[in-house]
Order: sequence, then C-alpha cells, then structure tokens
Amino acid sequence: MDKKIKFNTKNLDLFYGDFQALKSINLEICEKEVTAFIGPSGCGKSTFLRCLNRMNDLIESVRIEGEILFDGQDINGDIDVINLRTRVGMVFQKPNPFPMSIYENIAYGPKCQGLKDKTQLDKLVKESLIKAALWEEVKDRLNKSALGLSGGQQQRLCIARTIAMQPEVILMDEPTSALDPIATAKIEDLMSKLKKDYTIIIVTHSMQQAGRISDKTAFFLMGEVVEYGETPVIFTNPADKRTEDYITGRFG
Amino acid sequence: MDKKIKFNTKNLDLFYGDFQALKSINLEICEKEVTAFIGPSGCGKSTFLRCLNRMNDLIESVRIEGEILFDGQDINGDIDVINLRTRVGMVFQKPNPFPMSIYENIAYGPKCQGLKDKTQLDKLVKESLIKAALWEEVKDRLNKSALGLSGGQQQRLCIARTIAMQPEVILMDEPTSALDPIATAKIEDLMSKLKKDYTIIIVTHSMQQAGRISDKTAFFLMGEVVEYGETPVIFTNPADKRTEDYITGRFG
Amino acid sequence: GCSSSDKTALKAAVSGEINGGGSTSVQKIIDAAGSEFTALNPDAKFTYSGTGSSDGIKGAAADTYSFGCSSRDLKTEEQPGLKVATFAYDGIALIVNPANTVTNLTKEQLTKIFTGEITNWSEVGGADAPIVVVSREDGSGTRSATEELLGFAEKLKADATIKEGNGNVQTTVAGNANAIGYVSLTFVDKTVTAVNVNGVKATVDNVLNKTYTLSRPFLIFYDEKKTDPATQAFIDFLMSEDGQKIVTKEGGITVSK
Amino acid sequence: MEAIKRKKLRERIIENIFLLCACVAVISLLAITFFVFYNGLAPFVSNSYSLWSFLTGVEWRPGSNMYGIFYMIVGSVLATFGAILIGVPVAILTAVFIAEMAGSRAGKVIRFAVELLAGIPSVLYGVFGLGIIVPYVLKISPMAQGESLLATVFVLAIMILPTVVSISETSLSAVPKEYREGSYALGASKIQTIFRVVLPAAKSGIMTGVILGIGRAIGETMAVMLVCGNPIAGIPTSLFSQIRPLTTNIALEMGYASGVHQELLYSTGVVLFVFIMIINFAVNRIVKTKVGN
Amino acid sequence: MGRKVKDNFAKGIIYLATGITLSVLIFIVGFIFVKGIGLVNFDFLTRDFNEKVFYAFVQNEDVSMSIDEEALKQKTPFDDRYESLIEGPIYVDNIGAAIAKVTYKNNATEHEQLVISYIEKNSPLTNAADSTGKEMRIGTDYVIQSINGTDFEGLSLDEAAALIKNQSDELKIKVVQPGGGVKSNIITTLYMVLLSLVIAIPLGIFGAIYLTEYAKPGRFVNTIRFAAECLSGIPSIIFGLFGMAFFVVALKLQISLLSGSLTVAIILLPVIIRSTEEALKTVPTSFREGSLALGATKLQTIFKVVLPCAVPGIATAVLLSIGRVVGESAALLLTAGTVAQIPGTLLSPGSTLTVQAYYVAKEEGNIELACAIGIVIIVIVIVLNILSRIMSDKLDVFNKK
Ligand SMILES: Nc1ncnc2c1ncn2[C@@H]1O[C@H](COP(=O)(O)OP(=O)(O)OP(=O)(O)O)[C@@H](O)[C@H]1O
Ligand SMILES: Nc1ncnc2c1ncn2[C@@H]1O[C@H](COP(=O)(O)OP(=O)(O)OP(=O)(O)O)[C@@H](O)[C@H]1O
Ligand SMILES: [Mg+2]
Ligand SMILES: [Mg+2]
Ligand SMILES: O=P([O-])([O-])[O-]
Repeated sequence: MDKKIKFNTKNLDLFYGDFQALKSINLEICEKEVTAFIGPSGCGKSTFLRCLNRMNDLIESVRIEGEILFDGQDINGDIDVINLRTRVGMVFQKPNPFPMSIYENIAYGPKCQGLKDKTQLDKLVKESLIKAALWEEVKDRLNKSALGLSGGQQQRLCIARTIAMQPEVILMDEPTSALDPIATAKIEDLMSKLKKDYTIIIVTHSMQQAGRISDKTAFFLMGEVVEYGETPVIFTNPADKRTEDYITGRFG
Repeated sequence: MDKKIKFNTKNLDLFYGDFQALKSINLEICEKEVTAFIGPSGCGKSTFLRCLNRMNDLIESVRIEGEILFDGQDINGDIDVINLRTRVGMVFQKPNPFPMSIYENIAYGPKCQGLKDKTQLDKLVKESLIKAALWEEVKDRLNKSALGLSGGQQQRLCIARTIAMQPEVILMDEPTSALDPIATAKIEDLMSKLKKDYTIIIVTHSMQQAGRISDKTAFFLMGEVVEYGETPVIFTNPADKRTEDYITGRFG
Repeated sequence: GCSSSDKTALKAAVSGEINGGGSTSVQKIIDAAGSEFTALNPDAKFTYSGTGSSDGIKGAAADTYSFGCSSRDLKTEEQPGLKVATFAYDGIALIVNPANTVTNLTKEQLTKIFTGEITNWSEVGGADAPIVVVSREDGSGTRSATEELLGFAEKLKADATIKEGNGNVQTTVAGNANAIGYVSLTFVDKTVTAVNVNGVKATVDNVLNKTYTLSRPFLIFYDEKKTDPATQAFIDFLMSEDGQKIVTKEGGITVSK
Repeated sequence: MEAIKRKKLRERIIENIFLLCACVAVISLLAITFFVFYNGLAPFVSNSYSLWSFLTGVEWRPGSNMYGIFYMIVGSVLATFGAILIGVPVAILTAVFIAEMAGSRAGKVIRFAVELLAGIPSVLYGVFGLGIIVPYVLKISPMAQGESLLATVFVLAIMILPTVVSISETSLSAVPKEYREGSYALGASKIQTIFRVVLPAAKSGIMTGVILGIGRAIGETMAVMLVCGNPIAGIPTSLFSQIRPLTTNIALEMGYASGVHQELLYSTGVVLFVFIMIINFAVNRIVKTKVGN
Repeated sequence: MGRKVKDNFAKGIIYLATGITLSVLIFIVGFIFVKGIGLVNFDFLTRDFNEKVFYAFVQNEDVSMSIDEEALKQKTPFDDRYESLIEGPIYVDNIGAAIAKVTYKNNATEHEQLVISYIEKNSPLTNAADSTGKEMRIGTDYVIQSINGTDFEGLSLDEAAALIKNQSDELKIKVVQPGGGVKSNIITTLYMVLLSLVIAIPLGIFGAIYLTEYAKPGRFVNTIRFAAECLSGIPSIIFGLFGMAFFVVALKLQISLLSGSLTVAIILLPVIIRSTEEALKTVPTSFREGSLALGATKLQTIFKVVLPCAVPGIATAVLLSIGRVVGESAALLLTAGTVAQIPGTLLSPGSTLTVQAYYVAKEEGNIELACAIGIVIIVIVIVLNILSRIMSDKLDVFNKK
C-alpha cells in the first residue's frame, strides 16, 4: 500500500553565502511515518530540516534553489509561511523555552492562533504535557518560569509546546540529545504513537534510535543524500558502500 | 591491584538556595580510569561533576557541605582554584567555543598559563586537534572564527581545547550528545587511549556509551548515588532494584 | 583723537591674568576695552564671563572674579568692602513687535502693563489683543533697574514670560506680535521697535539730555585690598580717555561728559 | 609558588582597583546628595522658611520672600508625563523596527539617524523649539504666547527619543535568536513574536531606557528654558499655559542667589532629587516583580 | 483573518513611529542646516569668536607692487556677508600692502572701516612685532584702525593712504584680527571630551566589571547600582551646582577646563557603568565557564574573553558619552564658563561649542549663529559616530567568521 507523499523535494540546493550546504536533494517523505536523517556532523541534516518549515528564512545569507513540495504545493512559492509553520512544527537541538511560565510556554502557540478560552487552554496544556511525559514533574509549578527546569525537562517542554499546536508534521533536530534514556524512551514511544496521526521527521546522531523508531532513513554526506529507503533495508542491506561504512562505524 | 584514589567525596550535600540537589554523596574515583555517571534527567549528575573543579563557585545560590578530596586535599578548603582547574579540565554539554579563531581557542589555556613560544603553541594546537579528531577538517582554516563550525565540530574543538591543557582529570558533561556516531566513536577511542594517563569522568545519557567506555559507573537518582561499582557489575548484576529498573528501562 | 605715544604704552605694560564677570549688558563694552587693553599689554590675559549683574557682585566679593560688573546700582547690603566705579551709562528701551501700532506709552501705562493691571493693547490705544509681557530673569541688572524706574518692583505680573539675556528678550518680542519687553539700548535693532516713553524717543542723546529717564549706570567694582596690578591697570585704562572712547564706540554713554 | 603568589596578589590588587572604581560612583552620589541636601534642608531646619509654604506655595518672588514651588512641581511632572506619553511608545516602536523589521541596511541607516539625534545637544533642541515649535503653538493657542506646556512637552518628547530608542534597540537585539526561532516554529507571526516573546524578554533593558528617558525629561534645563515661559506664579491650567519647571528655576537664579534664596534653590534641587529617587524605586519594583516569577 | 488585520495594524503603527522619528530628525537637522549653513565657511572654523586688537610695530620700507591693478581689485578677502566694498583698494608702498574701505554691518551695528586687502610677499608687515618685541602675524582681512596714534576714523581712503605714506621710520599700527569664528570653541570641546573621557571611561568600565563579574549580589552591589541609577537620573544642572560648589569653590580649581571635565566625568559615570554592565551581561556564561575551566584566572577571563565580546556595547557607551559631553550645557555653564578662548592651562576657563551656541541664542538672540555652531557640532558628532562604528565593527568578535 503506497502512502501519500507529504514532502517532495526536487533538486534542492542551498547556499550559505558562497558555501553550498545542500546539493541537489531529491527526497520523498511519506505521510504518517517516521523518517530519520542520519549522517556525520556538518553534513547538512539540520539545514535540510530547517528548509521544510522555512526556518532558514531567518538567516539572511541563505539562498535556496529547487523545489520543496508540501502536499504538492511549493513552500518557497507564494504560500502563507505562518500557516506552513503551524502545520509543520519543530523541536530544536538546544532546548529553547521562552522566558515565561511553563503554562505560558505551552499556551503560547494556541494563543497566537487566537485561542482564548481558558478551559480549553488549560486542557490543551495538560494534555500536551502528559504526552510529552512532563506533566508529573511540573504540574505543581505550571506558573513558575520555564528557565528553572533542567536541560532535559526544558527539551520535553519544547516538545510539549509543539504538540500543543497539533501539527501535521513534526520536525525534530536531535530532540533527545539532551535527554536521559528514560525520557528518550518515552519520547520514542510517543513518536510511534503520534505517527498514526502525524508525519515525523527526525534528525538523530544515534543509529540505534533511527533503527528503533523510523520507517525510512536518509543518509546524508557532505550535503548530499547518499541513500534513502526503508530503515531495515538501509541498516541491514545498504546499497551504497559509504552508507555501509558509516553504519558499521568504519569511516568519518 | 588497587588504583590510587583521585577524588574522594565524603557526605557531600549541595543546595541551590533551599533546594537540595545532592544528598550525602560518598564516591571514590580512581586514577586512570573512566568513571561514568548515569541517571535520569535532573538527578544531579551535572551538579556533582561541576563540584569537582569548583565550577559551582560561579552560581551564587550554591551552598556545599561535606568534603571533596582531590589527591587527599580538600578542594573546598584553602587551595588554588586556578591550579585545580588546570589539573581538572572540563568539557561542557553545550559546545562553548570562544568567539575567536580556532587556533586561539586551543592556544587560550596554555597562553593563560604563560606559554608564549610560538613553535610550542603551534605544536600543541596541532596535537590537540589531531587527538580530538578535528585536525583534518580545520587545518586549512585555523585562523577563522570557531563560531563558523557546526555543533559537532564545535564540541570537538572544546575537547581539543581541554586536551591542550594536559590535565590530570577530564570532566565531561554529555560531551558527545551533539556528535554523530563517528565522531563519538573517535572520542570514545580517544578516551580509552587517554585513560592510560588521565582520569576521565563522564556524564552520559547513553547507557551503551557508559557500558562501552567506562570502568566504573555511578547511578544517580534524585540527588543520591544509588549504586556505584565496576561497570560490568552495574550493568549485568546491579545490587539495587532501582538501578536494574533504570537500566532495563522499566522506570523514569 | 590725539597722541598716546608708543613709549607710554611700553612703560605701562603689565602682565597677569584678569578675569572679570557679571552683567551681560556691559559685555560689549568690557570686551572691547579688554581687547584694547591686551593689545597694549600683550602679556596680560583678559577674560570676561557674562553671567548677570548679581553674579558679578557676588563673584567680586567672593574673589572668584578679579572684578565684577553690574548694570544697576548696588544695594546697600551688597556694598561692604567693594570699591565701586561708574564707567558708563545706558538707556533701557521698551520694545514691541514692529507690527504693533502703539508707538508711545506713559510710565504709568507701562507700570500697569508690567503689573498686570492693563492686559489688552486696546486699553493703551492699540489693537484688541492681549498683552504678552516679557521680562528678564530675577538677577538681571536690567530688570531691577527697570523695576525701580517704573515702580513695579516685586509686582511683576505672575504670567509674564521670563527670558534670560537681552538678546533672548529681543527675539521673543520680535517673534510675537503682542509682546512687550525691555532691553539695554545698545541692543535695539530693526527687528523690534522701541516705543517712546512719555513722548520721548529712546536715543543716546535723549538719555544724555535727561529727557529719556529710563537710564541706569554701568558699574565696575573690585576688592581694593586683594586687587592685583593688572586689574588695577585695566580699571585705570577703562576710566581713562582712551577707555571712554571705547564706551562711546560700543553704544554706551560715556561718564566723562 | 612565588609566581602563583604574585599572580594572586595581582588579581587581588586589580579587583580592588575595580572595586575602587565602582565606589567612585557611590562616593560621588553621596557627595552630591549630601551637599544638595545639606544646603537644601538648611532653611527648614533653621526655620528661616517654612517647608509647608515652600512645597505648597504657588508664587516665586525672591525679593518679597515668597518661595513657593508647587506650581513648578506640577509643571515639571506634567511636562515629563506628557513627553513620556508621546515619546516612549514612538521610541520603543522605532527600536522594534530597527531591531526586528528593518533589513540590515535600512537598520543601519535608521540607527545612524537615531545616534545622530542623540548627539544633537539639548540646546539645539531648544533653539529648534524656539524657532519652530513656539511659533507654531502660538498659532494654534488661545493664549497670546507660544511658550507653553505643550511646546515643552514636544521638545522633551523629541529629546528622549534617541535615549529610549538606542537602549531599547540594544536590548532587543540581545534577545537570543532561539526565542525567535521557537516562536516562529510555533506558527506565530512576526508581530506576535515581537510583542509576545521578544519585547517581554527585553523588558529590563527597555525599562532602563525609559528611566533614562524620564531622567532626561525631568532634568532637562537649557532647552526647556527657551520654550517654557518661566512665569513667576500660576499652576498650569491648560496645555497652553506657561510653566516653570524645577530645573529652569535653579538655572535661572543659581548664578547670583545668596542666603536663604540660594538655599531654597538647593531645596528645589532636593525636590527634583526626590522625584528621581521615587521614579527609580518604582521602576525597580516593577521590573523586579514582573521578571521575578 | 483577525490576526492578519491585527498584525498589519501593528505593523502600520511601527512604521508610523519610525516615520515620526525619522521625520523629526530630518526636520531638526534640516532646520539647523537651513538656518545656519550661510554662516559656515573656512573663516568660521579657523577664527576666534572674539575679535582681537594688536599694536604692531613695523619698519618703514618701500616695497613696490608685483601684481597689476586688475589683479589687486580681485583680492577681496573680507567676509561679504558682513562687509561690502566702498572704495579702493589702494596700494601703499611703505607698508607693502593694499588697503580698502568697507562697510561693516550685522543686525545690530553698521559702520565703516579700513581693511588690509593684499600684502606683498616681502612686505614689512610680514615681520611685525608686538609691543614686547615678539613676532606677530598680520593677515589680509585684518582691520587697520590707527597709525602712530592717529586714528583713521572719519578719513577717506585716500587720506588714510596718504597718512600712512607720510610716516617715517618705525610704524605703530593698530590692527584688529576679525572674530566671528568658533576655532577656540572647537578646541575647547575636544579638550573637554578628551579630559572627561580619560577620567570617566576607566572608572566606569572598571566599576561595571566589578559589579557584573566580582560583586556578590547583596546590599553593596545594590547600593552601587542604585547609586549609578540615581546618578543617571540627576539633572545635569544639579551636577553643575555641585561642581561649582565643590570643584570651583572648595577645591579652588576656578571656573576652568578641569572643573568642567571633572563635573562632566561624574555625569558620564552612570552612562558608562550601565551600558558596560548591560554589554557584559549579554556575554554568555558559557564563555566564562569555558575559560575558567581551562585554568584561566578571573582576570584573564575578563580581559581575554568577556571584554572582547562586550566591546561593541562598550563602544556604544563611549559614543553616548561623547555625545553627552559635546551636548552638555547646564553643568558646564556653571563650571567651565562662557569665555570663548582656547584654555591655556587646565585651570583656564573655556566654552564648548554647545555652551557657545546657548550663549549666542540667549544673549544675542542670534538663532542663525547658534544654528551655524549647531552644524559644526552635528558634523563632529557624525564623524565620531562613523569612527566608533568602524571601530566597533572591527572589534566585534561575533562578526568575524
Ligand atoms: N548560519 C550558517 N552560516 C554559514 N554556514 C553554516 C551555517 N549553519 C551551518 N553552516 C554550515 O553548513 C554545514 C551544514 O550544517 P548543519 O548544521 O546543517 O550540519 P548538521 O548535519 O546538522 O551537523 P550536526 O550534526 O553537527 O548538527 C556545516 O558545514 C556548517 O558549518
Ligand atoms: N542554577 C540552578 N539553580 C537552581 N536549581 C538548579 C540549578 N541548576 C540545576 N538545578 C536543579 O538541580 C537539579 C539537578 O540538576 P542537574 O543539572 O545537575 O541535572 P542533570 O542530572 O545534569 O540533568 P540532565 O541530564 O538534564 O542534564 C535539577 O532539578 C535542576 O532543576
Ligand atoms: Mg545539526
Ligand atoms: Mg546535566
Ligand atoms: O545681564 P544684566 O546686565 O541685565 O544683569
């Protein structure tokens, strides 16, 4: 059964000034799956991920060529970026909670969308925190500043914040790199639950994590996608020598 | 053969204002071994690690009770903190290269110690970068700003910077959480090489990593050390039920 | 003008610092005299700070100035220990905007205008418009001389606009069709009109022949015991014939006639 | 060992130099405070003038021994309040434009313009006020003169712009970009990001700017002197009334005043001083309670 | 969509505010330039404010003219805003120079005077001496008022020329160096900026370093911070009062450059402390931690890592400070005086450009002249701005890649 294609990039090039960080990327990312990006440091995983919700708009030196189709529509064309970003949520590598209360952090997105009803907000906040496995730890201090949380707690808060937006796609840039295994496991659990409804794209440096949670895996190397396919295939029977070398830890 | 004890903490309590983050920690850390601290997020691993080179001095609200003996001397007593920190190096969770050139980043510590000889510095910089598996990537841009490196490269730069100080002990707070597996493997390799000469203490969220590289493992939980011992023993035959539960992923 | 030979100038040459201060109304005259004096005595250094008459009196007494100047008589409580000399006279002109049709005011009318009894130009034969009274600041010699001459001391109307400095009063009057103010006669120019007082035009001649009665002395004073030769030489110069020529040239009225 | 000791000693010495420098600020404040208060409270202590008539009087005639500054207090407060009301929003929004919305080139140009505005001496604002604002106010005023509360407010509002803009802008630019990224990623628009995340995060810096702005407005002397009218008496009853702010009262008469008159000018300074203190305390409190939780 | 409307509304208001700020600037600068530009020229910048009288002693010596009559007519060095030619010029052999008669007028005065319009290369005027025998300079455009004690007033140009020719041996000539310029004010301003910065910058920056890097939060720091806050709120007129009573009277420093710059330095302290503190606070803790963990001392950390990161912020503080000194009037009026001369020593009085502008606006009601001085001030501010911008860009460690 073929799944619907959510993202489709065609000959995507990206430049930071003169430096080409992405080279002719062609990727089809399917709906309601977990897609993992792996590859050595500096290979362009984060850069590519940030293209998908036009986060690179914020960096002035960036120039993009090629197409990124989201549900068939070119997101670099004439679209509503705000709308794109509500549909494509993102969790960053470094936890970045806002300097407000925990509650306000979660309620922020929905409020920006115009949700004002207190009961609804309360419910949303609670649900999101539960989903992000953080509720028990913070339920007594929802009104305290989010900056008082530990790194791991902060990252889970950021995930909860994204979940509260009920997006179609969630982009995650090494979201568990600051988490301990238990929280990681919870997030991974959560991801497998969420993928029934959402499309999840995750950058990870942990091959095990990619293997455990993803349906498809893309292997990046120096700005190119060397290989892309079903995760079991990539991990057990890669077509490209470089993929195999990387996965078995033979180069870098 | 019993190794010499490098660090010995006795009934160490640590408070952030009123909040007790460490509760009566008694740990003996042996010379020329890799000791790993594991435990769920917020359990106090980083806090403890930062006690060992008095990094917590920087946080106003911190109050410490109990003793930390380094080579038999209480480091909270009348010692030269600067000297302590040259002997006990540290690599942080978030890469924090200085906003200077790559070269200057590495040369910074030695220069602060009064090393001025250009040839010696050049040599030291090169060696440290090679040891940190970064030389190949940056040798052509030593005079460029370190801020232009990717996250992983930045972290390796920080490790190189610490190595350049030729410390006795290296503290690492989740040093590889921003690195891809290949760089991680290199660092792990490096650690096993270094432990012949240095004492290494590492906080990690990856049980595999702890298992792979450490000789001893301490399991932290809510500010306490639940169990401490030889890594194989902790991982295969933990004495405490909570340790077992944590390691097998049964709680958190 | 006749001979003051170079020989005398050479003989009289003095050196040292002279720093005077006080009335702003006298500044043109004193500055001109000072620069003539330093030309004759190149080793002397002369400065004058225009800060207002009352400051000149205070500064001379407190020894911050080598001499002080005022554009009004000293009050009795200000006298002690100071040697005072009148080096010039000056008229005070009542000025209005050139657009104003009023050309003559009596002293009584002026007093009533400044005390606020008359508030509309129509009451003194002008257009139906409110009168805007512009006055100098409290320490001004010009102000206290005017108050005394017109008899409105301490009765200046509450909402009078207060401006610091002669020039400032002049520009304010020049910029406001309904304004009236007073300045040193040496300041009057085309931008404002000086009204006749009791039918007499404000001119140097009328001050001299005493028909224009709004006049006051320019004083210089110093502490006799502490004064240095340079200052003494300057004051002597100012009172000399050559000095008085400068007074006339700068628009003041000489004391030698 | 010797080297370490020497190093330590040097660190200690330099730390003390730093401390000394920090103390200079305190010492000069203490000196100024002591000096102003010592002189300013003298007439009330020695009973040569009543504090009550000083604070509540509405007429200032040194020659008649009438020293009331109530109308000046009202004037100063109204002028400052008006200037803040107009100037601060304009300034903060301009800062927002520079920091958040202008491209790097336009931002540079406007920042340069603002710095230029900051570099223009207050006297020139006074000259400008005298040359443009006063005649304009005269045109629209029901009163016969243009020197007025309104003219003062305009001049002061313009004068606080650069202070508030540049300090707000600095603190806005210092907000980490992670906050912005986080907000955008949650589907917030640029405006929402600015008003809900960036501005609150920069609050303390902006407040600093506003305090400095208030300080500049309430303490401005020379520019105001040229446009406010400085009447001898009278509480301002409309925007077109003349005012005599506390500062110009001091500047007009300090040069020559002596005795009780001089001391009461220092007392005027004390009142100004107290105002500044109250503002500082209040703003400190606001910043602390808001940021605290 | 409600949000779009709201956003556009907010955007509109932001644009409006920026527009207001910009147009206010353009309006003010425009006003100053339009009013003042007519007065600004080379003479304005290079002359003293007050005219200066000299007695020059010159040897009588015939020098013939080396240029023709036409060329002589072209030489009109005087300022045609104030002076218009009536007669001449006539070349006088025995002083080797030409004189001309002009009317001098500004809005208050109008009179005739003789000016020197041309001087031969080897004219005796080129080695004149003053009454003490010191060498002195006589330039074209100087007013010539009397010779050997005989005043030129009331004489026609021919009579005056004849009078000069009739003298023999040594000549004693009274000349007036024209004023109306702001050279002395420019120099006083620069002195004032330099002196006050030299005093305030180290104090302020070191104080700020102490507050952010050393002091433990507590009563002491709060006191200093509060002191700085209060200082920044105190109107400069109060500093002026203090400076007058303390530096001028109590320390007997007179009304002088030194009293003025000490007073201004105190005014600058809080500005510098606050901005430096802000700049230091924005340096991430992780840099400090990283440095300390490498065994750097606190001092090394501060000077090698923290300060370089804070340099752009500190540069802003310095810029603000310069602006403040240049713009200060109330405090300087009371402590440095209004004397438009170049201060010879630290203890001489001198008026900065701004004080001069105020003085001119107040005392002479001369808005044009005040604006002309304003132009000079604005140009100085722009130059300093650009300089510090270049500096801080050069120094910004985060810009370098
Ligand atoms: N803002 C930027 N300006 C210029 N170059 C950049 C910028 N951000 C990243 N790069 C460069 O682009 C390349 C790809 O960076 P990217 O952050 O996408 O790598 P990554 O695969 O996410 O690495 P990591 O695993 O370390 O996060 C790197 O060489 C990096 O140095
Ligand atoms: N500066 C601080 N002030 C107050 N509380 C703090 C501070 N730093 C940490 N804490 C608290 O102390 C506890 C231990 O924090 P610590 O950073 O040591 O945890 P950790 O084990 O390193 O967690 P992680 O795996 O998330 O890094 C946490 O509950 C945290 O909230
Ligand atoms: Mg990345
Ligand atoms: Mg940690
Ligand atoms: O400045 P006055 O001459 O009026 O004192």
